[in-house]
Amino acid sequence: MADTAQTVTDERLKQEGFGARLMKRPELGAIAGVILVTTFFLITADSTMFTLSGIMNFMTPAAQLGILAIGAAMLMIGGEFDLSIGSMVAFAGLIFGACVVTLGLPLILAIPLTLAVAAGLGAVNGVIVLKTGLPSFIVTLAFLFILRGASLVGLKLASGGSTQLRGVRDAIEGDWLAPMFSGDAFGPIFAWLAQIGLIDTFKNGTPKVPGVPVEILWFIALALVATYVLLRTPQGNWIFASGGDRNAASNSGVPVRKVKISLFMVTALCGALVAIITVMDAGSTDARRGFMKEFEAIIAAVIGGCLLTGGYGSAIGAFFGAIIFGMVTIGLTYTDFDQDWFQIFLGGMLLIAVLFNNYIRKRVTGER
Amino acid sequence: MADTAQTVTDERLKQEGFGARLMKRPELGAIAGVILVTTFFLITADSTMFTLSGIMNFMTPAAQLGILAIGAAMLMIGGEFDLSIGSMVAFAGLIFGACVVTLGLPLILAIPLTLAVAAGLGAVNGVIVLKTGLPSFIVTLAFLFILRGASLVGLKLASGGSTQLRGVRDAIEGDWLAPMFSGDAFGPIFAWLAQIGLIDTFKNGTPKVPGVPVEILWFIALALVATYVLLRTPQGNWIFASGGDRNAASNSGVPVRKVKISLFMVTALCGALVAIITVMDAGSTDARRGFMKEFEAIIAAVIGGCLLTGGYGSAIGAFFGAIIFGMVTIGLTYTDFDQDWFQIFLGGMLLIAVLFNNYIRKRVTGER
Amino acid sequence: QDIIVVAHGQANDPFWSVVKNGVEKAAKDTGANVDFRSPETFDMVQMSQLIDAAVNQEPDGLVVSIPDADALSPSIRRAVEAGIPVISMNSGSDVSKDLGALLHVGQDEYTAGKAAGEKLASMGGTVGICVNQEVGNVALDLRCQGFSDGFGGSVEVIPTQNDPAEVEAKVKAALESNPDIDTVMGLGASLVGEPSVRAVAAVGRTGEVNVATFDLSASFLESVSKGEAAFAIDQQQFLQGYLPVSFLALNANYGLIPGGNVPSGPNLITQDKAAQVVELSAEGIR
Amino acid sequence: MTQQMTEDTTFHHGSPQDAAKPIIEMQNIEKHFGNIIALAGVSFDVKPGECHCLLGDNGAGKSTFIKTMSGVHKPTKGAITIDGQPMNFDSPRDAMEAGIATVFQDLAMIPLMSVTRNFFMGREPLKGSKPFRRMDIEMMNQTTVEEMRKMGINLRGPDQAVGTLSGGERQTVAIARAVYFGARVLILDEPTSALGVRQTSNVLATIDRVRKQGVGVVFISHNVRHALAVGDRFTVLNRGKTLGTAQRGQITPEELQDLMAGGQEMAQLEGSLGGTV
Amino acid sequence: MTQQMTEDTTFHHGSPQDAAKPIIEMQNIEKHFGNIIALAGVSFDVKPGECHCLLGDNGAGKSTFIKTMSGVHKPTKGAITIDGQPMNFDSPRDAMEAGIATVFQDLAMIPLMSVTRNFFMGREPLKGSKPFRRMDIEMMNQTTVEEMRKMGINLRGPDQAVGTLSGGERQTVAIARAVYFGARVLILDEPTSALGVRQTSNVLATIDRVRKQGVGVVFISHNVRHALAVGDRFTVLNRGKTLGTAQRGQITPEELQDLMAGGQEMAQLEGSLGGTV
Ligand SMILES: Nc1ncnc2c1ncn2[C@@H]1O[C@H](COP(=O)(O)OP(=O)(O)OP(=O)(O)O)[C@@H](O)[C@H]1O
Ligand SMILES: Nc1ncnc2c1ncn2[C@@H]1O[C@H](COP(=O)(O)OP(=O)(O)OP(=O)(O)O)[C@@H](O)[C@H]1O
Ligand SMILES: [Mg+2]
Ligand SMILES: [Mg+2]
Repeated sequence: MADTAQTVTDERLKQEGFGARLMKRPELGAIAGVILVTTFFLITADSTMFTLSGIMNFMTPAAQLGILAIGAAMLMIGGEFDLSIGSMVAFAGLIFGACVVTLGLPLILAIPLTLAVAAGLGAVNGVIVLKTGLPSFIVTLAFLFILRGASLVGLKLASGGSTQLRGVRDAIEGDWLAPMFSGDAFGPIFAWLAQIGLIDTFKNGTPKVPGVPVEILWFIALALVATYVLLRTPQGNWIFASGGDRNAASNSGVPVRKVKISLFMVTALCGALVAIITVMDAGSTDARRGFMKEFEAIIAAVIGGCLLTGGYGSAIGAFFGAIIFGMVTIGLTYTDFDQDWFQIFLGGMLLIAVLFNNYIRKRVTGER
Repeated sequence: MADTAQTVTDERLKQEGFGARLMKRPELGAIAGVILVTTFFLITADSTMFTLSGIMNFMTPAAQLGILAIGAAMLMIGGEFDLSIGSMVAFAGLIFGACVVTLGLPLILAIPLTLAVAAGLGAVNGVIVLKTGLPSFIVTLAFLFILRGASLVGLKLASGGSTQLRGVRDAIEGDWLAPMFSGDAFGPIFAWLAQIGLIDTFKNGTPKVPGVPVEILWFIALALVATYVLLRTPQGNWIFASGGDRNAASNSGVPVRKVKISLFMVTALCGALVAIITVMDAGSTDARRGFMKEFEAIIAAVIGGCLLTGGYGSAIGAFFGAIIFGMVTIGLTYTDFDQDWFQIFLGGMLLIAVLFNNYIRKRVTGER
Repeated sequence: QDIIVVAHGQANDPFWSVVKNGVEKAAKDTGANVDFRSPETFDMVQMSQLIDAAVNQEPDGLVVSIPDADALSPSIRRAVEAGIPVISMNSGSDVSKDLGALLHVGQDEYTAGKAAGEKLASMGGTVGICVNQEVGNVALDLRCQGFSDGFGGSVEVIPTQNDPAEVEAKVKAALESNPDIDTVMGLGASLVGEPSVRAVAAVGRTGEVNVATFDLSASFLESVSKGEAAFAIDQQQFLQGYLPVSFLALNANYGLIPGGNVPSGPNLITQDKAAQVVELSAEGIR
Repeated sequence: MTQQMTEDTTFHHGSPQDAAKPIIEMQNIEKHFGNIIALAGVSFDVKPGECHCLLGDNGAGKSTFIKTMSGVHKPTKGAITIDGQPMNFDSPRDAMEAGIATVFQDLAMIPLMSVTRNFFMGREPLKGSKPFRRMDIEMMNQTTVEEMRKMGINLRGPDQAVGTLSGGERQTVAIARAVYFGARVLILDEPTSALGVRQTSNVLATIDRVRKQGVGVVFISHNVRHALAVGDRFTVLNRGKTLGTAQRGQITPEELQDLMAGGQEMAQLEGSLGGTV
Repeated sequence: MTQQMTEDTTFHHGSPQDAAKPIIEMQNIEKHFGNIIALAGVSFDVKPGECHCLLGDNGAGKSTFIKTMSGVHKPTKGAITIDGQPMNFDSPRDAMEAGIATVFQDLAMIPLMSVTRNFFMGREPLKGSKPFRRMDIEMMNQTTVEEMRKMGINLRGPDQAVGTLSGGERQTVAIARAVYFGARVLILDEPTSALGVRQTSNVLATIDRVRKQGVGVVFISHNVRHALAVGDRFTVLNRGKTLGTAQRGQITPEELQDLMAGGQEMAQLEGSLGGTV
């Protein structure tokens, strides 16, 4: 057979630096955005923003958004949308709250039940999309309304007339599973660090940062798992393929239906996880939880480099996208700008962060 | 040259009925949805819904949404999104209000000024999208925030601290251009019809329907113009081509950039038109005008058969999509359902309408 | 009889769901057939269309809130012209009479905010923040404006979205970056009040920073009774739903109508009263 | 000259295995798209070790036909049997599991994905033990480069996106993939259309090789010379119907070309192209 | 046999117009995509009335080269001159206005649009007077059906979506379109790859016809026989560089084929395909 040595020194390739190769990965572009935003706040914001407690402070909402964003990113890579995740947060919160408060179930039952309901609803979304061939945008939009409405009706039933269901904190008091989903992790370590003076303390000696909020751990764990799945497993390959070209994937033997339905379920599960964490943290749930979160999750995924048309993106990108979004929303409060300008600022920062990310990537990869 | 008679009786074609051929058009599928929704309300709703005044009542919001939806549909066919139209309604409303109230300009100056500002902003959107190659989703999302924030800041400036600008009605009193953009058309005809008893009157003798709200006329006119442009002009062809495959279109000599920038401007102009009409009708404007309208417009366009991926759809489809959406939102108030169920109902109706539309089209065209 | 209520707040808003509960209670008590309707967001254009839709059905009575008199006046006038008895509630006390409404039940957002501001100033506050979860909603903006006028000191409005985690983070950020802040005013109890209390606790300044909020929620009231928060402003909005409907029912049956406006608030719930209100709040009555 | 072509060959035909049972048999397949009739009753079969050429004019229905064979389309009418058993493919994956590998005319590649990922799409090799089972990326990359080289393409790197490959490079990926996952039936829909001369000769040689291993090959081409070079049987479609099937040697290139043109007269080129285009 | 091919032809070559000035001249064109070097300095020109064949292995850079010629890519280095004037195309539309019509390898069609709309895309004929100027749809439909028939394809109807056409039908639309808007230079990137024998012979005849009208044709093909049938000059690319240019008659098919294979040895098919693949 015709054969020439296929070595790295193909004369048709220019040398490229390590940095250039790094920047080609979609997720690493988003890091440029993070750096830009951080620099901006380092200059303009109060210095407390980047103390340990300040970082935990903006990372908490970023993590909650990020868990949704990772789900949304995987689904987007798979070529579909789920506009119902925000409502899913409210609905799963209701289910969870009702299980814990109204039915008095222990967490070991309540959590799997909530997750199962969410996964079931995700599967319904997926099956409708795939059976009918309708765009997922419109199907999940219907579920956005339906689940939001169902949360309201259900809450009124469960709480006897109010739109808020409370008493979750009392109900889970002492449950051994609770620390997995609420509060702060590594408390003892932080207490020790405070003792030896590495962390600031309040006057009474308790550390200013009692630990790492669990959602941040979940967020990081999820980003790692999702990245592993996307890059290292056949299922990840199938997700890219299904989103890249549905027909081509199916013709090549990828079980597109199964992949997409699973993705809808995963996204719904992410919504339910956020619901469980926030309900346990807040001790209550109400009908407006998760409002507009579906859009924020998609925004974060897109900032992180996911293509809306599917087939391209990364979980790590969504991770950084969520951090950018979280930093920008919370960060302005640390600055001296007039807060009326909040939305102008949010929009401007988003635009600049993405433009910068894009500019850097083009410079580095030399795309025309 | 090889040649066989190319007549309609190609043996490779099955006969198909006139109905089947009709149903292949994207817009006519949406009519099935309209019929379904109408039937539903004929059964469940108060009979006043389908009196003349009831119809005008749900057509007014449908028309306001529809004007946006037609813009959004054309842009979607051209392969882009504009998430900033809702905010554009607020911002253009502010500009218009400030022109009329704060600066005291006559409508003949205020309206062109407002439209020019909107078109300019649309062009900015378009230029950024095309220059950077970023997805329009993220760019116009930034403008969603920026314009919304600018409306807030601007309103506070124009009104001296409040987020509401009032007094438009007094300011335009007697302007000869006002009847083009506000109130009801054909008033004398309706008064006469009421006199001879063809239209119901209130107890005091004024007709229940004083005329056709001008937005409905604008809506119909716009739908006709947009349809003509899409189906009968080269520009329409270019819009479909740009949305269908940007590279292929550009390689075939379509001026894709110009087409897309013009579309962004058209969409922004639709937003400004709605702003002018609603501000004149309401006599005031506030910072939340047009909130979420961008999504409703996209929803209406998608119900009407536009593909989110671009290259397919119709203005008439968006027309009916907006009517479905308007009918469902207003229709519920004519029924006895509890308001708590509103969203469940809205979602359910949307889903059923689109499923039905889809089912009918598949039955008729025999797609697998 | 048929009575229609058109309000600018949504059924899933904690405040308005109490109004709606009042409406429903009145419906049950009077036997009237009542519908509660509202636009999906704070949308004056859509609200005027909802009033038009209500007028078309020629009910025996119409209850409306009037956050934007300019936008809603044509529709309300049309109702009055059509001979439908109209009662305004919650907002719009200043224009109610001019538009031809029979009377107004409620309390002005601005007045309530002002009363709260004065109270917080008297508790020693000098630097405050007003946390607004829906900037641009005129009804909410007025609360902040009233608060700022009554408070006297320096007030900054912190805009947030509908997310408790975000509210908590932002309040914390504000407190950390400006240690002079000694007053937090929230525009909703469950969405802003509760996370604000948590944020104050997280920076270790419980007791030093006065947290107050509009409207009630059971958890916030518990904080008030424990002394972690200053007070909640109760408009007794249950009355804003209940009274107009009963008045209109009575009016339709017997032609009765009270002679003047009914102020339903403001009513500051402080530590001493909080404990009793908790249960009622949990049931959606206060 | 044409005689030369059918006789003077280095391939070893000659055992058309008339007796052998067909692996897959399609009977009276019809396929309608809405009001368009793409196939109006086509029968076809493939035996082990033979190369059965499917020929015909543009739009005759060749691609549509092989798509029903590989599970992409469901036939509107007609029966498919494999080893004598009636079969009903629900998806291309089903057909693959029944041993049918296909190179589609549109190649079925994902432009945004790398060559390696496209190569193994749907059939990724694993390594590692259970909870950490993952794709064996190293092996995948090596195999891809190796298989492509066998076909005569030197890849710059296995992680180049397929969308940036040249037309022929892309087609070679699709062929190499189908051959690598070697099956009982190999369907090639115009596999050489975008290939260079070197790559073409490799593909033809490959067809010959797998046929000798007992695989049944379905080969679609518009090139009479390519078809005659490797084909054992020739079925010609025209406007959705079968015009007939011929054995190798029973038909001259000119006859075949006339059949392929659907019986319609050709432009004035006969001489210049030596009888066959 | 090969002699027969180069001599025994119905086409009238012979006036290679050596003296004529080139219409378009490309000098030392380089094109890099990020770190990938697709073209490393290629020079090329087209004279009026000649058919200049661009040949070469898969991935040699042919498509990339003609894309710089038709305004799709901007060259990284190098100069383009038209009629001696330096030119800088900003978009394919510019190139079209300079009289360059191209059939791209990927055809540049919109699958969701009808055949007619694709045919006239970017150059729609108008009728009616100003405010009501509109596309002349009737004339467009007729022309499309007519031009397609000339190429040997009988359309079912001009409003069928291009996405549902067969591969060859689609390719024919692209060719018919480029020929119809007949220009000074016609670039054809593997135009016959998906075509049936009848359609192929039509396309070759068409090339001959337009050449006689003084149009310069650039013809890319992997089929040596097709190239020799219509080509006046032959330029061979290999790995982004020019291997050389030959006049018609100065080179045998075997030599040409060796050049096209990039000098690498071919698989063991020589005999069976009569020298050329
Ligand atoms: N999805 C579809 N919808 C409508 N018509 C279709 C569809 N797919 C194919 N056709 C029609 O069916 C006929 C057969 O198409 P097919 O692709 O099978 O032809 P082919 O023999 O492969 O041609 P080629 O040699 O050009 O590839 C064509 O005329 C085409 O227009
Ligand atoms: N956008 C791009 N990005 C990166 N590499 C590219 C791009 N376009 C082409 N290439 C590379 O440039 C080389 C030349 O490609 P080109 O399409 O010009 O080849 P070709 O000569 O037309 O081949 P074929 O005969 O197979 O069509 C190929 O190796 C291809 O991988
Ligand atoms: Mg085919
Ligand atoms: Mg090429």
